[in-house]
Amino acid sequence: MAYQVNLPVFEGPFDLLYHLIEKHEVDIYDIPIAQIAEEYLAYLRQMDELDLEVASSFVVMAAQLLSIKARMLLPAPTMEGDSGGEPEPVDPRAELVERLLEYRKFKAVAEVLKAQEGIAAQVYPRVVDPASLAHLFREVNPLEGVMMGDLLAALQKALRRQRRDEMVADVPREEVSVQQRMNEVLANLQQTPAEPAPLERFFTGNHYRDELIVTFLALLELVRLRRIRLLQRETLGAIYVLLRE
Amino acid sequence: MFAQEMKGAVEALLFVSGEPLPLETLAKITGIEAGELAELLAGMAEEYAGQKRGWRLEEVAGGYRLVTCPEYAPYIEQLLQHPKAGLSHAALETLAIIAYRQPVTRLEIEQIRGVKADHSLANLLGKNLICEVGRKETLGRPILYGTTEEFLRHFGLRQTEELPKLDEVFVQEEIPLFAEQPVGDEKE
Amino acid sequence: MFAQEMKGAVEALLFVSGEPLPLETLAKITGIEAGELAELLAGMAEEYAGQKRGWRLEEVAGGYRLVTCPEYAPYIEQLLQHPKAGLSHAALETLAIIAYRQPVTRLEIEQIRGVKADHSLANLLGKNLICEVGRKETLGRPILYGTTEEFLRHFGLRQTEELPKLDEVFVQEEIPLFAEQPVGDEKE
Repeated sequence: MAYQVNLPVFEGPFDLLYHLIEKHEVDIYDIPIAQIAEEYLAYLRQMDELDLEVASSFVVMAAQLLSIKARMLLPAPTMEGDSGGEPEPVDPRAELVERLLEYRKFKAVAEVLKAQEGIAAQVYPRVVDPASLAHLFREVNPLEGVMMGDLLAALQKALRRQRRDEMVADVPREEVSVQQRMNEVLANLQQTPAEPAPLERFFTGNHYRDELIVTFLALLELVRLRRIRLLQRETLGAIYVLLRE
Repeated sequence: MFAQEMKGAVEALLFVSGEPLPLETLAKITGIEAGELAELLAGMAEEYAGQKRGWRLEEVAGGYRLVTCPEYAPYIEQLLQHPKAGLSHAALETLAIIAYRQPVTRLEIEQIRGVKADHSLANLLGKNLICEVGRKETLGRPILYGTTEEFLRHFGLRQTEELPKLDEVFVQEEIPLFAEQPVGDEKE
Repeated sequence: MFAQEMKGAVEALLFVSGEPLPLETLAKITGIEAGELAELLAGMAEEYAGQKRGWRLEEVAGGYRLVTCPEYAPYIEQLLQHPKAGLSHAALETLAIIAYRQPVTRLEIEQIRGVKADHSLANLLGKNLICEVGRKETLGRPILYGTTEEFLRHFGLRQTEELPKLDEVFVQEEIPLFAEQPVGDEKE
């Protein structure tokens, strides 16, 4: 086999089939299967450098083409038509054609997207670092609005909770699933969608280690699913949770 | 309300936000009624265009944002020195299927494209152009994918509905895939 | 060179750049001679001011940059949701425990609160409401925390001893969370 350079790259078997159909300007509804299958196989033999995953899909299509070719050599089976109706012969190529047409739509849309991408790439938004705007803001007092009573109430609550945890020995823990917790976090964030919520908000009220773990896992999962974002403006600064759109 | 000051405030808000700002957000912060605000924004867009400013106001992905005018892209590329990379053809095909068929599973994408889509999907997820939108309630509960706001931004679209209808693409775009055939084959 | 186009290019460059742009950089990219460019920039600065735009052009160390006008800071603050002044409930609890039990270690705080306190501590340290006051001479020599001057100042106290006594407070407060329990449980 001759070493061939500049072998066109095809995105998949449909892409290659199209190329062949286009090249020979044949009617998609009347594909000369024998000819196209042969060319398809010829191409396949040249592409021994492809990675296995992509190559295998090409091979599957080759088998399909050969199968269609074989069926076309046989007398056409007929579909059971309505009583009295003319039975219609089933074209072995029908399913392939349908899939090719379907694929062609998306191939065309991909071209539209590509053009659109080119246009959109010509405009640049500003890349804004929120930290660079910090100087605009008022100096904040972290204790603003906090009265001595609030401080004491907080302490009282913590002490009482400690007391309660010690006293009550056998309360069955509420089992919260990660999914459930994810929903709670999202619901909480959706109340004020544009507002970053302090991370600790989601951990308050988590008295048990496994509850904390579930919350943490839920947050990680939401980050992975790109539903939320975590922000930290400075080292050791507060971490905020923000809903992604 | 002083029109000039309000315009300044809206401009300042658009200026500091890299992301498109929804009308509601702008309305909430400035206290301007949404209809009036939309008019103000339309006026601003016209003003920028008329004054041939370096930026323009565009409506994209459900919001408004300021972006540089396309004619200055060559200058900006020199400054930023990393021209935006386009998506691969495989990624574009996968994205096209997701955009039109969302929510859609990997298997459904692969059936249309005829090849594995793992790589494209990972690529698109990494670029935040698609996201997991749920699970299909069938065997194996496969992940369902959909497009993101970033997808809209990447392609400069206001909403996915702005994309041409699937069956209209050939007619509108004149992509000569089957130039020898009459247009009629799209009727099916 | 067409003045209007060049102004647009300069505007676009200033718009996308997060950092001040040196005159030389702008000159190099646009091909405008430095003296001419400086004039153009001065003209632009005046124009923005005259039109009461949302931003202004300023010359800072290292070059030119566009920044929002200070009068719009309150709007921007709302947009970017500057972290609210208030502490989270967890942080407040931690602060309260430190105030009354100082010097106290992280472990001791966690034993009272029943949950990890790392985050609250980092938060409070960052806000300068608590500080490290030493090490406890036990295994691992854990850090001891105490409240800062800033904490005292906020509550108008001269020293931590001026904090109201715990027992007095609970009588006053009458928050009947666990009314069946004797108040005595706070004495520990």
